Amino acid sequence: MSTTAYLIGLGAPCAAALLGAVLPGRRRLLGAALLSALGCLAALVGAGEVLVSGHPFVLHTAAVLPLTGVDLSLDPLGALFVATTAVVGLAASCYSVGYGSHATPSRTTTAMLPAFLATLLLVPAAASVATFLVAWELMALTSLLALLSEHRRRPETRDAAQWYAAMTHIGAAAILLGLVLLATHAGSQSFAAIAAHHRRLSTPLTSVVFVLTLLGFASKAGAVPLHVWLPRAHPEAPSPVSALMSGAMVNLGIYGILRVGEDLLGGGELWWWLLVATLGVASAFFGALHAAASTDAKRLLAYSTVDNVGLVLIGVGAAGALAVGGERVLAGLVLLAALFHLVNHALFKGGLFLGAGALQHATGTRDLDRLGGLARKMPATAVFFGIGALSISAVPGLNGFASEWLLLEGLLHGFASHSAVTEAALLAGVAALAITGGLTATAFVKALGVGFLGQPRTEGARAAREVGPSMLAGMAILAVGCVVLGVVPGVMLPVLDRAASAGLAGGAPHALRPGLGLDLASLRGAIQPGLLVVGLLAALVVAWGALRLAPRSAELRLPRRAEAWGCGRELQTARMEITATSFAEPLQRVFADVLRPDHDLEVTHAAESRYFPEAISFHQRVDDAIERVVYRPVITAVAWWGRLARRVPNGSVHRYLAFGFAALVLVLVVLA
Amino acid sequence: MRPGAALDVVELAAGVVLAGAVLALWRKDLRALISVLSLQGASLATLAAVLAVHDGDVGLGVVAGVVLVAKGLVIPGLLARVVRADPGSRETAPLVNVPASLVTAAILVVVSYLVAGRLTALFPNALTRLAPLGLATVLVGFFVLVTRRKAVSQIVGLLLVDNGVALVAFLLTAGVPLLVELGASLDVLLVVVVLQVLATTMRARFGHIDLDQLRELHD
Amino acid sequence: MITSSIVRRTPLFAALRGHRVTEAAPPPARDGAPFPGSAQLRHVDAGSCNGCEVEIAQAFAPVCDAGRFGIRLVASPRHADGLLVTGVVTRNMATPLRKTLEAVPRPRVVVACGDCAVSGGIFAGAYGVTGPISDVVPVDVEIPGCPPEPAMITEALRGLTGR
Amino acid sequence: MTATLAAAGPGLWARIGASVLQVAAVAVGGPLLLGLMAKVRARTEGRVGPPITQGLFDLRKLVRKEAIRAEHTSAVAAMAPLVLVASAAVAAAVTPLVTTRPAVTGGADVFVVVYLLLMGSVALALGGLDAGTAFGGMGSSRAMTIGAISEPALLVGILALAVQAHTSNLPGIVTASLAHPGWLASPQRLLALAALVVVVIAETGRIPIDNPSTHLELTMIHEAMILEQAGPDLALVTMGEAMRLGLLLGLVANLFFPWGVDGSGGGLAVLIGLVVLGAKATALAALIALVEVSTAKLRLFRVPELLAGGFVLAVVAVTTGLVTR
Repeated sequence: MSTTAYLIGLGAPCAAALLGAVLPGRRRLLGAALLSALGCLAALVGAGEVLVSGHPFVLHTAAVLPLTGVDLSLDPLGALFVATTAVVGLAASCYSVGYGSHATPSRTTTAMLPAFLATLLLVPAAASVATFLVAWELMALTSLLALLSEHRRRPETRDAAQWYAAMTHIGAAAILLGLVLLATHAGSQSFAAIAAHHRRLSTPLTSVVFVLTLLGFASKAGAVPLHVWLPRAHPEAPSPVSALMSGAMVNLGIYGILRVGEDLLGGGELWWWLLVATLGVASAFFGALHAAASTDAKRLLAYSTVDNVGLVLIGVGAAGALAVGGERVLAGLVLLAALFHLVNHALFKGGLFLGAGALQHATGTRDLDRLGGLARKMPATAVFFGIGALSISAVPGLNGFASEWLLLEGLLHGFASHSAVTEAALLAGVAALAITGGLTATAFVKALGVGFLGQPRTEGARAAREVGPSMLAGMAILAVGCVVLGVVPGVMLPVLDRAASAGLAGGAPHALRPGLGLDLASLRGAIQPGLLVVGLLAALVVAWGALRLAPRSAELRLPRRAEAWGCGRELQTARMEITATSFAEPLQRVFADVLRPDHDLEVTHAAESRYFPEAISFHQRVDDAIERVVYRPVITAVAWWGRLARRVPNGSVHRYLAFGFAALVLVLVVLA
Repeated sequence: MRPGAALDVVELAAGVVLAGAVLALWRKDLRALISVLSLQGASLATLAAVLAVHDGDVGLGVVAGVVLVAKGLVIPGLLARVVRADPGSRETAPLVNVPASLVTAAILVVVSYLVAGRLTALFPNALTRLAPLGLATVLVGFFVLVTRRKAVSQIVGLLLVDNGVALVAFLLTAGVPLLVELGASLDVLLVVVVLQVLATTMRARFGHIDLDQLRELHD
Repeated sequence: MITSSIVRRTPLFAALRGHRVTEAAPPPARDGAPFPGSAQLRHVDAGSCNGCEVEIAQAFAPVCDAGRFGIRLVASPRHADGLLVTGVVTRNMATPLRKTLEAVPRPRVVVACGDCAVSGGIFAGAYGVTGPISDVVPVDVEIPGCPPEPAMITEALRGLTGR
Repeated sequence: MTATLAAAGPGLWARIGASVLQVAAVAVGGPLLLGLMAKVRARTEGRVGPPITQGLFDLRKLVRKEAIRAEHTSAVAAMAPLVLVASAAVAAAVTPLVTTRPAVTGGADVFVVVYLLLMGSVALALGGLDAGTAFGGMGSSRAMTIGAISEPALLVGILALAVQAHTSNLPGIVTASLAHPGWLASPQRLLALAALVVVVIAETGRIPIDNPSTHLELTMIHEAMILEQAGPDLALVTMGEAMRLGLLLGLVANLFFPWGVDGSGGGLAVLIGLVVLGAKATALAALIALVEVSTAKLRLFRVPELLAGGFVLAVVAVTTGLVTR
């Protein structure tokens, strides 16, 4: 049953891609969206059954792929990722109907979204090295085409595509190398066989394999310092695609780390996981900081994806380290928390990207400095975006808080493990969690407050209209998910428990007591978000009622609408409002050492006296410091090598032959 | 005296020494730095005294007295005179800004926990496991020594290092040989005296103490 | 070191000594206070010579300590129960004065402080002058004097809180 | 520590009663503490100062005035003050202030309290941005910046205690530290206390971080955010701020000086707990007020140094805890 459902889930999006490519005009949009939504539902059913029953399914067919054939298998770990992707994909497909409708979309646009979706659903089910690599490459290719599909002529988009292609292919090469190395030494390319025989492999080999694959998976997940493609690609992609990228594709990086590190290599060494945790700490801090500093709505969201991936990596690293140290209960708890946060992140970040797309759709810009006052123009979008923003800021009663609490609890109880290095890593993790908490709240207060509240800053914002029902439906699906998982997080526990113990080598015992809330049975610690919400609502009603009952004379009952207090100024315009840039300024000043903002200030003086400036222009941009410090030199060096190489072959046949001969000799020497 | 209580006091004293080092990094006012020093001296003396009472070791008691006089009163007093001589003196511009150096201090503390944890694992007992606090004090002291411009605050860094060393010594060997501790305190005393002479002459010449200006003089 | 640094913090010792420079005040007039117990005022300088400002500052200084009667100057008219206006209303300040009063939530009062505010004083009919406060906004309390003494200001404001 | 309502000890209604009592205590005590701090300040300046009950007088007057909303505001402006008060109330209900047996054991968690406080700050900041004025936005920006640096210090500082007690459950921490009096003098406790005092000063916007009685918009942090609130809205905001102050002071008092907190849930014990809590909070408030009088406000961009110091003290506290374990 689950097998057929999952296969339908794979097939429908492929069919949708075909339809999207062939059907004429508007109809291709609707057809593709409907089919891929159907596919997502089917995939959800299939994965859900695996998660609930806990029985994986295995499938082999020699037909599709020559030489090796295709091996598919879905265990609870993979199923969790398939289910998450399916939910985000469902929302994105609904949304794409309205999103594409402003102009008849190109065939690539409508074809690439379902194709990308199909590959995303395929990767977690790949059960052999060959299948995995093929699926991975397909995902890279379709995502690249989907990224380019909307406006491929904009220089930013092309630039982003180049960065993305470069990073993703370096990563894929590393993964290829690592997995092939693993398969050759393990003597089989099926994951099951490798997992069974990993003990026979020598530690240096497994370490090399892990580091190589980690390089690839971390770059896909967007972990610092391999994140540079992410803040370029996510903003430039069409919003449904960026929702899928942030909500589903980066997760697969995490999936790969778990699959290889825990499942195939059986836990491995302590330092592997400390490395992962370190990547996580760096990503969390750097991402949150840049999210707080950036003023482009989608760039902000992209950096906050780096931040949240960092939090998940902290959890994964801590879980791996604790597992190596033999703390199975704690390891299971922390991994469960990390997976929970990953699911939550998919929900709210997907929703936020769809919301940002709605902003762009309605106002024609993503620049927060040019928005404002949209809460009254597009109330529904504002509500859905607000739910996402509050969830990601970990406001109690929404899902972000539930998973961050669980993560904090796991790290806290991890301090009982008497390994100094692990404890230091845990401390770093908690510190990173704490710092990013405040920074994320700042970033999303900025996004929500500057984007949706106050007065509209430009004509575009003033002319904004609410988006169509299909787009709202797409956002609503994810927003509802945020609220439900926030109020009764307990419903996810059994599912997450299975996924976590499948993701941890040797499984993990149950750490939480089943129920609607979260209750660490033996570890003393529990919350009941549902009751908190009830309490909050009760307090709200009481406070409101108390004010209504206050003795006030009749004409003062209703609140009066008055001009905003501007110190009695004669006229005040939206130009006097605070902008996103100036909102972020204090934080930017505090963390100037990390952010390295560059300003330039030009003052042209009046002709009469240079004490009276005629015009003052101030520009400020916050570039990615890592990109500037790490990548620019590399790129220039590569370019230099390129020039050098161009000078070497001057067309003489002998020289080419000489090169070939030298290469041959080299190969022989190596083989000998 | 209940051993548990003695241990509590020792832990507290060690913690205060480390906290003093962090405070020294936090505050820019030189007077504050000096009061931190005397606080550290006092708590070191207390620690030594408690150990002396606990083991009934007279020599250690003497050391406690010496520490109290040297580190708690004399050295801070001399430094205070140097500072009082040029009023309003603050560490205006450390080479690393305060938040950054504070974060560095946090990292140093964790690092010393990792390193010293390995060392003390060799012969673990109630006192040796506190050694990381002393090591952290030494590291933070070095950091102060490296990143501060004013001669006085560099001396403060030196004294922080010295206090940290003394703390480690007390904890590991439960009472350093009397002479060693005396020697340490005395040479620091010597340094301070020399500094004061230097400072007074420099003030006579150039009015203020800033090593960067000295470098300019040099070339 | 530590002791000296403590000794340097004189206010703390003042607190311990509990010395007080505030003078005793006459009993309050309890009847008909518009804001019993608590009145916040937003100060508006409509064109004053700053004489009144000095006296108002004195009224809240230790000797008179108008604060002890539940009176406070606040930063925003939204937080205020009324305006404390000083000086004659100059032409440029007429609109801001009206806007500021509009920004005050009802019920609200206007206190005109000083001769200029009450009657225009020596600036009456001068160039660029609109007139006394009462020409622009309705005045409820008037404090005569050029400048009024802190004690008079305090007494007038006590009328608002009835303390 | 089960998360169910019907747990061991006193019955459900007794627990709910205790929680309501705590909320009431914070709601009345907060304004009184503010009044006390104003009084201490006045006396140190040689003034008589307003009566300690001044805050309550102000509230009574404010609820009777008309509410004014700026023309561009959305529903957020109306909701923000309510959310602020509600979050503070729930936090007060779950924190072991008077009794260690609040209504919902499952909610009595340090991280819950921290994030409830964050929720209040977020609501207030959004409210400040809703009017679309220059100063409101500036205040929100500054408040969020300072919160972004003080929240980590709070979290890690409390973590130092949680690691010591092996739980993040607040009643668990309080009862554990009652059981081990030796902890109260332990170095990590003192370091964490120092860190948390810095945080309390920051979160409640007192000198040297923010000057609650400034009239100059450019120097404002918290005050600038609420320049638009009038009448009932302002009453709610003032109430919420006072409750946060009372909550934080009570929390710090009970975490570091846990004596007198009722553990049984009996009527008399609860009353004793109430009295003791009042005494402890009063002492802390007076201390903060004295510090406030004797220091000058920091430049806005020196504030991060102070808070970073608090954060580092917290980290050092955790490490020291691991060392002395």
